Amino acid sequence: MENLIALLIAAPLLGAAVLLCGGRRLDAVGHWIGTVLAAASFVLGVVLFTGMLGKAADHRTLTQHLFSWIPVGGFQADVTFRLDQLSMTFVLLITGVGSLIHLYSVGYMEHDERRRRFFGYLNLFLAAMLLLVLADNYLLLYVGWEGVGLASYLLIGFWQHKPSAATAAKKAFLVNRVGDMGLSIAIMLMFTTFGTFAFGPVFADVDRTGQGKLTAIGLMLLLAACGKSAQVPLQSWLGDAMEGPTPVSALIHAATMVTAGVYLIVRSGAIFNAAPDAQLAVTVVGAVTLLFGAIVGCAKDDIKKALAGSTMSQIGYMVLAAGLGPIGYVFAIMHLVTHGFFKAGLFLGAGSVMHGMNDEVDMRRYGGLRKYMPVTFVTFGLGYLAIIGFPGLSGFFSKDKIIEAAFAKGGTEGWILGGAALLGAAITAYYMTRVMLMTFFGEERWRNAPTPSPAEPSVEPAAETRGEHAEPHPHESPGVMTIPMIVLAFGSVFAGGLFSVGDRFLRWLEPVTGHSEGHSPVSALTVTASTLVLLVVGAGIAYAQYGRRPVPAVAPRGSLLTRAARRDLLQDDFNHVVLVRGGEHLTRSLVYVDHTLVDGVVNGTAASVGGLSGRLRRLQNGYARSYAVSMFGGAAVLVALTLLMRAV
Amino acid sequence: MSPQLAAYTTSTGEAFQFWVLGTVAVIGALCTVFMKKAVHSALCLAGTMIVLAVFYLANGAYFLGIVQIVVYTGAIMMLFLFVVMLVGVTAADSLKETIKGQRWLALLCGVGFGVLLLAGIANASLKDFDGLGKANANGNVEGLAALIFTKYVFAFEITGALLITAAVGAMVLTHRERTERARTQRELSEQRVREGKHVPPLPAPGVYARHNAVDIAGLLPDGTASELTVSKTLRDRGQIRDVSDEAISDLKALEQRAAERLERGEDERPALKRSEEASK
Amino acid sequence: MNPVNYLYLAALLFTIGATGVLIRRNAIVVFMCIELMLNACNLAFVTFSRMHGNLDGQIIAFFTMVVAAAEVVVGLAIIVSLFRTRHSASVDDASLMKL
Amino acid sequence: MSFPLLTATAVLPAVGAIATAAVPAAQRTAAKWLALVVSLATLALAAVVAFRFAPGGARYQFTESHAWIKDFGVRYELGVDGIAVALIALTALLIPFVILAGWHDADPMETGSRRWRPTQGFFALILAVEAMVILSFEATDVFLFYIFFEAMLIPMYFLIGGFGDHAHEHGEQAASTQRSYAAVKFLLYNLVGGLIMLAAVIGLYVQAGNFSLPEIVQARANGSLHMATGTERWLFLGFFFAFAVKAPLWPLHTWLPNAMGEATAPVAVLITAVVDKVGTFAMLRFCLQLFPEASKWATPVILVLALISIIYGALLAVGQRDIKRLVAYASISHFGFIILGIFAMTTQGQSGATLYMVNHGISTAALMLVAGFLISRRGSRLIADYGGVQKVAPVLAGTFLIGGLATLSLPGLAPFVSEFLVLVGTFTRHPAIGIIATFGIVLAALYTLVLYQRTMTGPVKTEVAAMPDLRVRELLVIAPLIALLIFLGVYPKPVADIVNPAVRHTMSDVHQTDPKPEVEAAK
Repeated sequence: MENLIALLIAAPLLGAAVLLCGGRRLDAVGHWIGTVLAAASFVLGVVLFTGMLGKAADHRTLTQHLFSWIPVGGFQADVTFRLDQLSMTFVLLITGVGSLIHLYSVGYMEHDERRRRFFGYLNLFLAAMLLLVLADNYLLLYVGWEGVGLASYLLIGFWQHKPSAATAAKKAFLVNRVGDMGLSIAIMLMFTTFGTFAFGPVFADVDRTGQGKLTAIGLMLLLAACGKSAQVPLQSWLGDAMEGPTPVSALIHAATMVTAGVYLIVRSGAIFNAAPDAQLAVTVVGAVTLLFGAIVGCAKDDIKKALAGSTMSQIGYMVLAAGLGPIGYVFAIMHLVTHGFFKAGLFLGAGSVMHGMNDEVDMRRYGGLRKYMPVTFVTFGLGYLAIIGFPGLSGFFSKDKIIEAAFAKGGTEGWILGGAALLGAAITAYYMTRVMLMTFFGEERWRNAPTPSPAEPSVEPAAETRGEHAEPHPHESPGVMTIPMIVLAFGSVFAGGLFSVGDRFLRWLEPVTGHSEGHSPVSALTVTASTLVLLVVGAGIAYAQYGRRPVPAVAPRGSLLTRAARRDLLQDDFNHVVLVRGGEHLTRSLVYVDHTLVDGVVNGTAASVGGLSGRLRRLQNGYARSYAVSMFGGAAVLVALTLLMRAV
Repeated sequence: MSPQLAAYTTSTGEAFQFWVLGTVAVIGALCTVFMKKAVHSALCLAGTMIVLAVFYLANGAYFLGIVQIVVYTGAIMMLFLFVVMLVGVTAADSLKETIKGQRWLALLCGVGFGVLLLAGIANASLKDFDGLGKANANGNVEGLAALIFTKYVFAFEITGALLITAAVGAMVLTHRERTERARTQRELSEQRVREGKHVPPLPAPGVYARHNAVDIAGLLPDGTASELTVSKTLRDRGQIRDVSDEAISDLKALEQRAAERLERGEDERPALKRSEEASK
Repeated sequence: MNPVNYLYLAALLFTIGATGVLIRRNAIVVFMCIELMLNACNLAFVTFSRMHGNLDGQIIAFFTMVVAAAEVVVGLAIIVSLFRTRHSASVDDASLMKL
Repeated sequence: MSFPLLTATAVLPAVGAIATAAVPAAQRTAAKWLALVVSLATLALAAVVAFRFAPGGARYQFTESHAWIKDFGVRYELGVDGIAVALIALTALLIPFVILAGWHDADPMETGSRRWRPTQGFFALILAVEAMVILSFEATDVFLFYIFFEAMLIPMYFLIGGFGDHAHEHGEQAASTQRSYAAVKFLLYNLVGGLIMLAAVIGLYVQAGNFSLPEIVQARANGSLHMATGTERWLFLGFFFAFAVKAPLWPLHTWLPNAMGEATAPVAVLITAVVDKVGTFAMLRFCLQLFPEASKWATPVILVLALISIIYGALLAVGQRDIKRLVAYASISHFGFIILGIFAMTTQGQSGATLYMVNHGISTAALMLVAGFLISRRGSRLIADYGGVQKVAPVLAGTFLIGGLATLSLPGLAPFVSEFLVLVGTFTRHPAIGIIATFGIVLAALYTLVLYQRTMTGPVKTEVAAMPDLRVRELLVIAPLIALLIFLGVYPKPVADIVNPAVRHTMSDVHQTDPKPEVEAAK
C-alpha cells in the first residue's frame, strides 16, 4: 500500500517530463497524455483512500521512505512521504479538481499552438503540489513549495509574448520568494532547535523548547503562508496572476496552490498551538485579508480579478480559522475543500464566458448572457450560491462554522474576529451578486462596438493572440469544458452537506489536527441567522446597484474607496514606489560605486605605478654618453668603496 | 742597462725629462679633448703618444717604446687621420653640450675618479723599486720574447686570431652590398625629366683664376652664390667657400676704376655701354 | 724623483681621457680619448713592470696594444658605416637602435 | 609502487595540449577532435579516481611522493581527499563541454578581419589550464601547489586576451582594447595575490622547514611545530589574500566582470567554474588546515566580507546591462556563499561549500554557455538588444530558463542543496548572518527572472526574429549539464558521501564541532 504513494507523484511527473522533452511530435496527443496521467493519479488517490477508510482511525497514517536525500553530519534530510488523513484530503482535491481542469483545458486551449507545453506545466504543477502535501519533512515540503511556485510562474507567464503576463509571472515568483525565505528560515530555526525538521520528531519535541523560538518559527511559517496564499502583506501578486490562462487561475490560483499556506499552518498545528502569539498574528492576517480581498473584489470590473479578490478573501477565512487553533483547523480544511469546488467552478465558468466572448474580461461588456450559455449560467449560479453561503450549499456549512469558531475564540479578539468574518460574509454576498448580475443579467452591453476597455489594457494582446477582435458571438462552450463545470457544480452544492452531516469530516481529520469545541459567547443559531441577514443585505444592495439600474459600459469614476480598491487599495503603488523605485536607485548607485570607487582604487594604483615608471623612463634617454657617465660614476663609487674597505 | 733603472729615485736627468715631457703629455691630452676639430685632436693625441713612447723607453721598455711609435703613432693614428679625412677634415663640431647636465656630471665624475685614483696610488706603499736590471739582463726584446713564446704563447696566438677577426670584421662592416642594380644614364635622365627639376645637368661651379674651384659656388647674375653648383659631399660637410661678396666688391672696385678713367677719355663710354649691353 | 710619478701621470691621463669620452660628441674624438685611456694604462703597466722587476707588465702592455689595434680597426669601421648611414659622426645622433 | 593515477590524470591533458598545439594549421578540425578526445580520456581517468576513492579510507589517497628540490625540501607530493576528488571530477567533467561549446570560437575569422586566431592554440590552452588546475587540486606540497596556482594564469591570460568575444557595442576595435584591458587586469590582480602568497609560502618554510602539507598539519597537531600568534596570522593573511583574489571575494572582485565579460563564453566558464574554484578549494585545504588559530581569529571579518559579496554581487547583477557581466556578478554572489560556508566552521557549512563549488560550476556553465549561444546568434551582449526569443527559439529559451533557475537555486536542482546546507551551517553558528544571507535568494530570483523576462519574453524583436534554435552540438553541450543538475539536485548523496569525511578531518584540524541543537542540550 505505502509503495503506491510515490506513484501518485510519479504519474504527473512522468507526464511533465514526456510532454516537455517530447518535442513537436507529441503536439497531437500531448493534451490527452497529460489528462490521462492526471486522472491516473486521481484513481490511485481513490484507491489509497478506500484502503485508508478500511483502517482504524489511528492507524491510517502511511509513510514511504524512498532514499536518504541530503546526509551531512547531523543534517539528515530524507525523501519520505507521509499519507495521513490531511494529506489524503489534499491528494483527492488536487488530483480530482486537477483532472477536471485538465479536461477543461483540452477544450479551452484548443486554439493554442503551445497546448502540449501547457499540459506539461499543468502536470508539473500537480506533481509539485502532491509532493508538497505528501512530504514528511519541511525540507521536502519546501521542494514542493517552490515547485508549485515554479509551475505557477510558468503558467501565469504562459502567454509570454504579453509583457503584462511576463511581468505578472515574475512578480508572482518574487513575492513568493519572499515567503519562501520565511519558510527556509523557519526550517533553519527548527534545525537549530530540534536538530531535525521531520514532522514527527519536531512535533514531538515542541514542548521541550522555549516560547520564543516557537513563536519565531510560527511567524516565519506565517510569512511563508502569506506569500503562497496571497495574504496581506504579500497578496499583491494574485490579482496580476490572472494574466494566466483561466484554467490556471481555476486550478492554481483558486483551488489548490494558494491554499498551500493553509495546509502549512494546519500541518504545523503543533507548533502554533504552543505559540499563541504566532496564532494571534495568523488570525489577524486572516481577518485583514478577508476584508481586504472582499473590498478589492467589489471594485474590479475584470471578472477574473473580481474572482481573484474573492479567492483572497476566502483564503483569509481559512487562515483565520487555522489561526484559531484546534477549534478551527478542521473547518479551515473543510472550507478549503468546498472553496476548491465552487471557486474552481466559478473560474471555469468565467473562462467559458470569456471563451464565448473573444476573451473579453470586462464585465461591463457582458450582460444578459444567460440566454446564450445556459450551462455556464447554471453552474456559475450554483457556484455563486455556494460561495455566498446560501443555506444548504457547501459554502454555507464551511463558512458558517468558521464564523462560529471565530466567535468561539472568546474575549475581545473573538468579537473582533467574528465581526470581521460576518462583515466579510456580507461583502462577499455583495460582490458575488454584482458579478452575477453584470455577467448574466441586464441588457447585452457587448452588442455595441467592442472597443477594448481602457481599464484593462492587458486584454488587447490576449485578444489578438487568441481569436480576432470582432463583434462577439456568445455561444455555449463544448462538452469537454462544460462537463467539468457540471461536476464541480455538483461538488459545490453537496460537498458541504456531505461533510457536515454527522461531522464526518471532523472525525476524519481529528486524529491529525485534533479538535476542541470552543465555548462560543453567541449561540450557533444566532450566528447563522445574522449571517443570513447580512447575506441578504449585501445581495440586496448589489441588486439595487446593478440589477435595477443599467450598468454603464465605462466604469464611473467612483468614490475614493472604489478607486483605491480598483488599484488593490494602493498596495501595488506602495510596492512600486518603495521597493521597485528604491531598488532601482540602489542598484544604479551601487553599479556606480563599484565602477568608480572599488574599481577606481585598483585602477588608481595601476595608474600611479604607470606614471612613476613613465618618469623613470626618462633616464633611459638612449644617449650612449649619459649611460657612460653612469657607468663611470659607478666605477668611481666602486673605487671609493674599495679604498674605504682598505681604510677600515 | 743604466743603474738608475734599479734605483728608488731616478736621475735628475730623467726627472727633468719627466717634468717637461709629462707637462707636454698632459697638455696634449687636454688638447685632444678640447680641440674643436678632429684633426687637431688627432695630432695632439699623436704628440702625447710620442711622449709616452719616450717614457716607455725611460722605463726600460725599449721594445714597447719602439712599438708605441711604430704601431700607435705610426699606424693607428694615421688610420684615425684617414677616417677623419673621410668624414670631413674641416667639419668643426661645437663643444656646446646638448644633453642637460651631462658636462657637469662628466666633470664631477672625472675629477672625483681622478682624485680617488691619485689618492689610491698615494696611500699605496710603492716605495721600493727593484728595477729591471735583472729582467733586462740579456736584452729587453729577448726577455719579452722568452715570456711571450713560453708563458704567454696561447694568449699570443689568440691575439693573432683576434687581429685576423678584426680585419675581417672591418671589411665586413665597411663593405656595402649593392642591393639594386646601378641605374643607367638613360634612367637617370628620364627620372630627372619626370621630376621636372634640373632637367639640364647641374650648373658648373664658379671658376676663378685664383682658386681651385670645386668648393666655390657659382654666382647667379645678381652675384649671390648658388648651392647647386657645388658637389653634394662638400655641401654635406658644409665646406662651400662663398666668395660672392668679395666678387661683388671686386666688381665695384673695377667699375670705380673705370669711372676714374672715364673722366679722362670720353671715347670709352660706348665701349662701356656695349659691355653693359653684353652684361644684359 | 720617485718613479711613482709615472703612475700619477697615468692616472691623470686616464681621467682626462675618460672625461673626454663623456663630453665629446664626435665619435672619432671619443675614440681617440679611449685610446688615450689605454695608453695611460700601458704607462702604468710599464711602470709596474719596472717596479717589480719583471717583464710581465710589459707583456700585458704589449697585449693591450695589440688588442687596441684590433679595436681601432673595428671601431673605425663602425664609425665609417655609421657615418655612411647618418651622414654624421655624432654619437648623440645614434640615440636610437634604428635609423 | 602502484600506477601513478593522479600524475596520469594531470599529465594526459598536458601532453594533449602539446599535441594539439603541434597539429599543423591546415588540420584545424583534427586539432579540435584531438582536444575533445583527450579531455574525454581525462574525464575517464578522473572517473576512475572518483570511483576507486574510498570515502572511509585514509585521508589522502593515491598519494605519490618523490624528492624534487632537495635543498629546499620541495617534494613532488600528490594526494587527494574527498574535496579534491569532487573538484577534479568537476574540472574533468566541464572541460569537454567547454571544448565542445567553443568549437567554432577560435576558427580563423572571415576575410577582412585583422586577426587570425590560431585554433590549435585555443584548444591547447584550454587543456593546459585543465592540467594545471587538476595538479593544483592534487598537490599536497605547498610549493608545488603554488607553482601551478600561479602557472595557470598564463594560459588563462592568453585565452582571455587572445580569443575574446567580438560582440561589442562599439565595434571590433573597442572589443579588442577592452579585451586586452580585461586580460591584463586579470593577470596583474592574480599575480599580486600570488606574490603575497609566495612571501607567505617562504615564511611558512622558514617556520616549518618543509613544504609538505600533511607533515606540517601533523606537526602542528602534535605541537612539535609551534608558531607565534602574530606569525601565524600574517602567514594566514598572505595565503588568504591570494585565494580571496582568485575566489573572488569583495572587494577584490572587480577583475571578474571584465574578464568574464570580454572572454568568450567557454573561457568565461573556464574562469568562474574551474579556475576560481582553486581559490575557494585552497582556503578550505591550506588556510584552515595550516593556520587553524588564525582562521578562527579572522572568521568574523571574512564572514562579513562574504556576506557583503552575496548581497552586493546580487544587487549589482540586477543593475547590469550586459548578460555576461550579469552572470559574473551573480558568480561573485555565489562565491560569497561558498566562502561563507567554509568559514562558518560547521560540517553543514563546509560540506555545503564543497558541494556548492561543484554545483555552481555546473549551473554557471549551463547558464553561461546558453548565454554564449544566444550572444553568438545576435552578436550583442546587451540585454536590451533581445526580446521574445522564446517565441522563435523555445528550446534555447527553455535551457536558458533552467540554467537561470539553477542559478537562483530552485529546489530540485543541484545548487539548492548546497546553498541550503551553507545557509543552515551558517545559521547554526551565526543566526543573524544566516538570515541576512537568506535575502540573497530573493535577489537571485530577481536578477535571474529579470534577465529571462527582458531577453526571452515579450514581443519578438525584429533582430531576433530569424534566430535559429539550438543546434545538435549545442544541445549535446547543454543537455548533459541539465541532466546532471537535476540528478545532483535529487540525489546528491554520492558526492556528499565522498566529501563528508574530508570535511570531518578539516573540522577536527580547526578544533571545531557542530553546535548541538537546543533540544539535545535540554535532554
